[in-house]
Amino acid sequence: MRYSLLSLLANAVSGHKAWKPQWRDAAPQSAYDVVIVGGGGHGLATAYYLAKEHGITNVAVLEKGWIGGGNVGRNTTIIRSNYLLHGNIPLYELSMQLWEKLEQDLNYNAMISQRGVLNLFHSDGQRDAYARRGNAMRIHGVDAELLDREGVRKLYPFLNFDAARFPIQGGLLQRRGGTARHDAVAWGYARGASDRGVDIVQNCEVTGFTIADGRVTGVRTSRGEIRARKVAIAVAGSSSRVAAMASFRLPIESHVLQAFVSEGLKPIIPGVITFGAGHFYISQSDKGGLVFGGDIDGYNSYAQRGNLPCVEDVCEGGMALMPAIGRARVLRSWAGLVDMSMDGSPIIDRAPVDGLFVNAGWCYGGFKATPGSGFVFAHLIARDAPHPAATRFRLDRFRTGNIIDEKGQGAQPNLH
Amino acid sequence: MLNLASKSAFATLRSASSGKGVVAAQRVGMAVATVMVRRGRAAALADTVRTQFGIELPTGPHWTAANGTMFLGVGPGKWLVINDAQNSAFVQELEDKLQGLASVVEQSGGLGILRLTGPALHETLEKGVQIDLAPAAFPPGSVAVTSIAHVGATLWKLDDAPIFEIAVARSLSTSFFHWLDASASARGLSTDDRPD
Amino acid sequence: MRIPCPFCGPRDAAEFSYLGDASVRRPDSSVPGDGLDAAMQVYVYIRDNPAGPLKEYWYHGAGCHSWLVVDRDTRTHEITGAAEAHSGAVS
Amino acid sequence: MTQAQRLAAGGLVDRSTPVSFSFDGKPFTGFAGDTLASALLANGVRLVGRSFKYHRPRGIFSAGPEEPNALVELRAGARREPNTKATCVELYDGLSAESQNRWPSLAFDLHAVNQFASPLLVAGFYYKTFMWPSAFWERLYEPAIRRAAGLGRLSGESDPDSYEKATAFCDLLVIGAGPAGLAAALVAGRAGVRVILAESDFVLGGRLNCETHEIDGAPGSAWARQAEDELATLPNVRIMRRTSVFGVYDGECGAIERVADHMPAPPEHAPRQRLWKIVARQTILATGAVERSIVFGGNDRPGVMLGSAMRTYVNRFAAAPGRRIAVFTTGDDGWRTARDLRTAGLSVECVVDTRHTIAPDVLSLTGDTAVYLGSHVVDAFGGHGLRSIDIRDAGGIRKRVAVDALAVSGGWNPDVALATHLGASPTWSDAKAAFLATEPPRSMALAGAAAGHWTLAEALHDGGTLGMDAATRYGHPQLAQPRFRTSDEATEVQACWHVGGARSKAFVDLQNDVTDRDIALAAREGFRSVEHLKRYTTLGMATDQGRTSNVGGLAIMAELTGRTIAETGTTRARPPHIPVAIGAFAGLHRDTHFKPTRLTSGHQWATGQGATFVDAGQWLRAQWFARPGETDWLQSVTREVRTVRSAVGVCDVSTLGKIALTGPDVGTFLDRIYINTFSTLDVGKVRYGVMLREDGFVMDDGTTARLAPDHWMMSTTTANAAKVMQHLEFCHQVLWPELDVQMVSVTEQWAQYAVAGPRSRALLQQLLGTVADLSNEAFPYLACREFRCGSLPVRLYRISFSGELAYEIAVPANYGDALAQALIDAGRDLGVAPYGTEALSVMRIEKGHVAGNEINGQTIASDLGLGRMMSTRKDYVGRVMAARPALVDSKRPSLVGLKPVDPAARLRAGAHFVARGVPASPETDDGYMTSTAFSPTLGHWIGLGLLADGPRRTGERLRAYDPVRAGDVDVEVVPPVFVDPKGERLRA
Repeated sequence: MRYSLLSLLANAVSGHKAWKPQWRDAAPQSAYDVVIVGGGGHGLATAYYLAKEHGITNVAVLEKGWIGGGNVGRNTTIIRSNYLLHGNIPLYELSMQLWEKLEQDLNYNAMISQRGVLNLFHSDGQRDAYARRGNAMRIHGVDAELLDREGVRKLYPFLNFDAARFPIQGGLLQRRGGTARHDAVAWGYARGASDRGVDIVQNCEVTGFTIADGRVTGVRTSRGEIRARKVAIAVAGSSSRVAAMASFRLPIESHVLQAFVSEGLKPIIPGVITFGAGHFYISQSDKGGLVFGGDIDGYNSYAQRGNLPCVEDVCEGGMALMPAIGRARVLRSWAGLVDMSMDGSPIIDRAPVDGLFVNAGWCYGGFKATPGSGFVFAHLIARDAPHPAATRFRLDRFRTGNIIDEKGQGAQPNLH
Repeated sequence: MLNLASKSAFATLRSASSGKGVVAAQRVGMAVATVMVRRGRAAALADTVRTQFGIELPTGPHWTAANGTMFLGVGPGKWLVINDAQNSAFVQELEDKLQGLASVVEQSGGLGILRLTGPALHETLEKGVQIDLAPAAFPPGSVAVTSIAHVGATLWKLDDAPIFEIAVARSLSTSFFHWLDASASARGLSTDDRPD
Repeated sequence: MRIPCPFCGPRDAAEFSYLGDASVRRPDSSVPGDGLDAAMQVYVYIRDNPAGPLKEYWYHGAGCHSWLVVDRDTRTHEITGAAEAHSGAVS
Repeated sequence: MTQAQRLAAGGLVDRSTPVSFSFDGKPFTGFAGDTLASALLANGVRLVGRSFKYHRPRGIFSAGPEEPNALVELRAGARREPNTKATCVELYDGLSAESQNRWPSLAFDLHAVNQFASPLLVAGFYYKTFMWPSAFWERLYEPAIRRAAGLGRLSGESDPDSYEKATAFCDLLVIGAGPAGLAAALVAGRAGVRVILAESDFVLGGRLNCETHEIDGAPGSAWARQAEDELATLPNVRIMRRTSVFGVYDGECGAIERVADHMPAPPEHAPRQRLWKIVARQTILATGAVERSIVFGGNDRPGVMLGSAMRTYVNRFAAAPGRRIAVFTTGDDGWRTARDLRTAGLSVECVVDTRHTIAPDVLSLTGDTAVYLGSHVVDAFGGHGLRSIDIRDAGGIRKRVAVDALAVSGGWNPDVALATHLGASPTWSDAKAAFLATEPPRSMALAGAAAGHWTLAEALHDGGTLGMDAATRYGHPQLAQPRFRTSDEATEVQACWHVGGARSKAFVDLQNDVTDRDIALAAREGFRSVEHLKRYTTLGMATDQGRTSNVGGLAIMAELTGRTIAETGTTRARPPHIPVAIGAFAGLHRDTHFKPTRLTSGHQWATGQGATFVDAGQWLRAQWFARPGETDWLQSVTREVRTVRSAVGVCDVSTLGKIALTGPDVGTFLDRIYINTFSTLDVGKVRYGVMLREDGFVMDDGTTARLAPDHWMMSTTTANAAKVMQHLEFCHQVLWPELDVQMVSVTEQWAQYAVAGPRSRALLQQLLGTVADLSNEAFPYLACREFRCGSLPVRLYRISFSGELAYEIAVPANYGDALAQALIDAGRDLGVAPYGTEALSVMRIEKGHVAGNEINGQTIASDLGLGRMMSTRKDYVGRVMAARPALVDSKRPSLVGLKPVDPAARLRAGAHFVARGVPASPETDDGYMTSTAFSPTLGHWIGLGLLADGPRRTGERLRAYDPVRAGDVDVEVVPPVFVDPKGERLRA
């Protein structure tokens, strides 16, 4: 059923009894053209674009739990394409362009809200680094503005300008950046894919791959064996574990990233603010909660929960940036498992097994990349060649030295 | 001839509160050095320290002292040595005595050291030290290298009164003092500047 | 998390820096050989990243400055032991 | 004002201490010992708030942190606290509270019009509309939604109160001082166990204060006072009142102590709140249970209240929730409510029980009250307050009963969230009709109602037993476990989640306005997993954290989908267990104290010289020293550079990292650390070195001096000092422990000043006199020496960052301030001036020295023109990886100098290089400007940059593309050394 104000009105009259499941809760069939492991944002988007862009609809998305239960539903909902390096910008900008028409494309309101993403700087050196980044963005046709202190003050007069340890000197603003309703992204893609014939199979855990003569032939699951001509892995957080089932290793560690939401409040923060000196970022949801976060906890973890020192760090950053939030209360914290790659950038490539594809290593960037990641991954799977916006996310870059290290931190995942 | 005046790390810091919940006295004029054992010379070093200083070299986070010289264990094979005899040649003498057994590195100017006492001391330290300082867990003789309100600190307990001493990097003395003053303010911090 | 530093005793994890998997061994780069480049690449970049017990490097930078090898379970964060990374470094 | 609804007698409030307060500007009086909620009830205030979505009138529903309705903005001005639960606010004199989420007033709220649109505003309606045209989302729909949503308002002002953090240690942490917790603390405490007893409330006792139980012949509340008095005498027991444990983390619990929230403002020197980390070897969770509601029509009307809350208001606060009250219950508990209401002299109109048979002793609790068995309350009516209810009896007959309050008892949910923060989810028990924490963390045990043991006798027994266990475990003498005498009570309950057939809306989640129909819609649309249900309907995501809604919601989903509750499962509880102020997590670390500030020993001196300071990591460094008449920084910096280039300047370089390396193997060690060789360095000499990360990229650079055969002094950049120390210690302790090397940071020990300029030698000679021979022969470029002036140790290095004849002189830091002044005094006749980091930076750019802008973690040695330093005769960290194909590609962006084609043009770092006449594109982007400065020496701006194939492009003209700032500047590629390329000055 197509969603519209009209259909909503019609259903309201009939007591909303006529709505159908937003996606089919399919039972697995014995064989597919493509099996996608992981029913998160990237997996669902990949399925959607396989169907829509490449006409490949004999596809199953296998999810061990319920769709959207991983990072697509555990992030701080920020979308942006304010990256520095040529390897990264095209993908995130492709993603941004897909965000901009996603709702009409999916016929699903994911509340894409382009209220602006501001990265603050606090010194001349940081200003120049942001100028370098902003210029790189402009070179790629991405919007970027460098604001001075007064420019920032005009947007966010309530920030701590006067009594700060690291006074705000300005910021890099991407007006097209903003937020999206994260769960709705997963559901919208699921609905779109399902409508095009993709099987979305929940509670179906992949336990192994079947490989013959160096080529993948299917997967073993908790609901039986499924044959597939191609298998794609999109299981950020668990990439290493799934890769190990196909006997290859990745330059990835799994880390825990916490996020926080406050009690609901009347609007106070219009856009997204990133406080570089404090490892803190914040926005306010449409429902009124302040949504904020900071760095990863910094140690390998599969526990999907973090610890108090990181909570303190994040809130210290928040209070340094805007002491007006002191009396707002943290309502809930949660944590996601993030793939921290060795250079801080993702891997979208063929795996060392024929017919097997891997999409992993998203670090902090996974949610904002969802549409783009799905788009280019579908391209890679369908055409067996990388999409032009994703040519550099190769597994062999660590061997060749063509690494994509935005922060310059080197091979230490917890520092990216 | 170069003749310079010395200025201690906490020289200019005064409490904003009144009261004597915590009394902080700056220790000045002490000779301080880091002593690090040379490879394979631990036993010989312990012998020499015993004979030269009458001190049983601590092997863990503890201090032992004799005749105005204190060896504080701050890491495996590493000690902070403090001498309060106002002897500017102490570190050189120490180096000479431990020649070949340990490396001796002068730190006399790099630290600010406070002696802390007072009835509110425990509740004040609790606000920054994330180590159990109860008498049973941290008896006199204990040493801890830790972090207090993001400032690195070495603290040790002299007796059960309790008397604590805390050493912090000179550059961070202002930030450390802010923590101390704020944390003790409910019952007051007084700074006692007399050298002991 | 409280990490039982062998020298200092149990300390808040915030006093430590993390370096990850301690089971990787640095190839002897002073000995040239055909496999050196590949071995070094594995050492620098490739990790098992297990869900379960892991030996990992923690550096007690705010304490005794020891590099530790800590036994920790990445599923539960339970720590079952910690030792100085190389006891041969001193004594 | 009279307290019209205050009962004439009873309660634990202090009637001798009246307390004035206001709500929505209207003055009221309560008593000490009241909460805001009890005082409002005592004053007959029933309408307290408006709901989130439909703006329906709401009253007080509970008596604790489970409150979904009675949220207020507490206090005014900068202290305004939105979304404060009236049920948790301890009344204080002068308290002012405002209702929230209503306009223009609580009684007349225009947003209540939403109710008429409610057929549209079902769960997830917004996913289906507001999409056309797409630009309207940000412009129209979203702003309207944002304005309507949210609850209370932040003040927008800086929080004026302070917060503290503290850490406490104990053997046994008892969370909750109800009967189970008190018993545990008493037994363990008496035996000598180190106990912390944490209680959210301002009095101990928990439900003992709210019920009419007796223990050992005394009223429960009196027994609690006695227990509290005894615990207070035990030195090994610490009682933490007003302290809520909000999270269980690895190895510690987080708790929040409301130090001054019961006062108009914190007293001087007192924080508002204190964040505790409690490190306990063992924890007893004695948090009790939260009563459940029942979903029926109009179950949100002001006057509908949890039965246990009614008992609390009547027994503890002597406040009447109504005068004509009905009870709707699914178990024995409701009957006790009826009994207590009657005992208090209130009229109980009827008891409606969903069960058909009731034990006789339970039936007898309510005397002659009308009883409806096997019956349900179907609907409740009344706008701003309950007026009547419709009962459907066992025969299906509906009957309307006029009441002004309704007690609802739907059974109990053990408060087990803290037992699940570390992992295992709670499991459903059919026997208890509740989720139980069957797998708490290893160091945690549950007691009393939290464990599903509903009766007082069980709670006391649990507490006593676990207290004994702790005594045994921690080696304390065994005492006989005391027996607490009390009566047992009936606790039968039959789960009933949902009453069908209502005309009014039936709410599952009162605060987020989630109705039974929303749950049905979610089921219909496939959101059947509990997590999907939660996310699609927002069930349980309100400020009450789902305490009164979660279980009911998932039970209804279970019914709808034909699954058991056990199969349906529950969502995972996340910390914090109660909402905690962001300020409390930050403690002292806000404003200028966000991070520590490091000051050099010459900071005061620099301040006296008129320095402007700049952040360099945690350090403050003098950026420039403005002189009278200088109106902008460039004037000051230009003068400072000219002074150094023509005379002599003094700059504080103490912030550079300094690491003392000692031992016989340091030379070998440094050879493996640096790309160039150090083992050959003579004593008394200094060498510049570059070190790589293991991945081949440059980590840091600096000079290392050999002061003695086995004593070396390494300098690092200010930014990387700690990182280099960590790296060196890793290399030594982990990679090469066989080397006899010791190392320690001496950054703090030495105050160090650069003395630079053609007259620097004269200045130092003036300062040092005959102590040191500074002639070029005795002390050439890259020499170092350590000597004493009297008893003062002095270190002198002949190194130069400015490119001039220059020295760095170091003394112990306690002499740093005096040395700075002595240098200025000694140089007065030579025209000396202090210079700051800005002039330092100008001169290093003039000399083409790389710094942090170039060593940014993305460059390799050859990018920086340092490739020739990479030794081919030895191994070092990073050597192998630096040889990867992409890192030896000669087309990599490499260091060049840049000058503007138009000498008046200004250069800016961050501009990208693009060939002239072609559009800027990823293909034409050839690199970027890393550092720029106005060169007083050359009289125009200069820059350093990383340019693809750079060194071969000298003379080429390019566009410095800078759209985010001034625009484009044409530049010419030049060699990176602008001043004295042959290095004659520094050897002079």
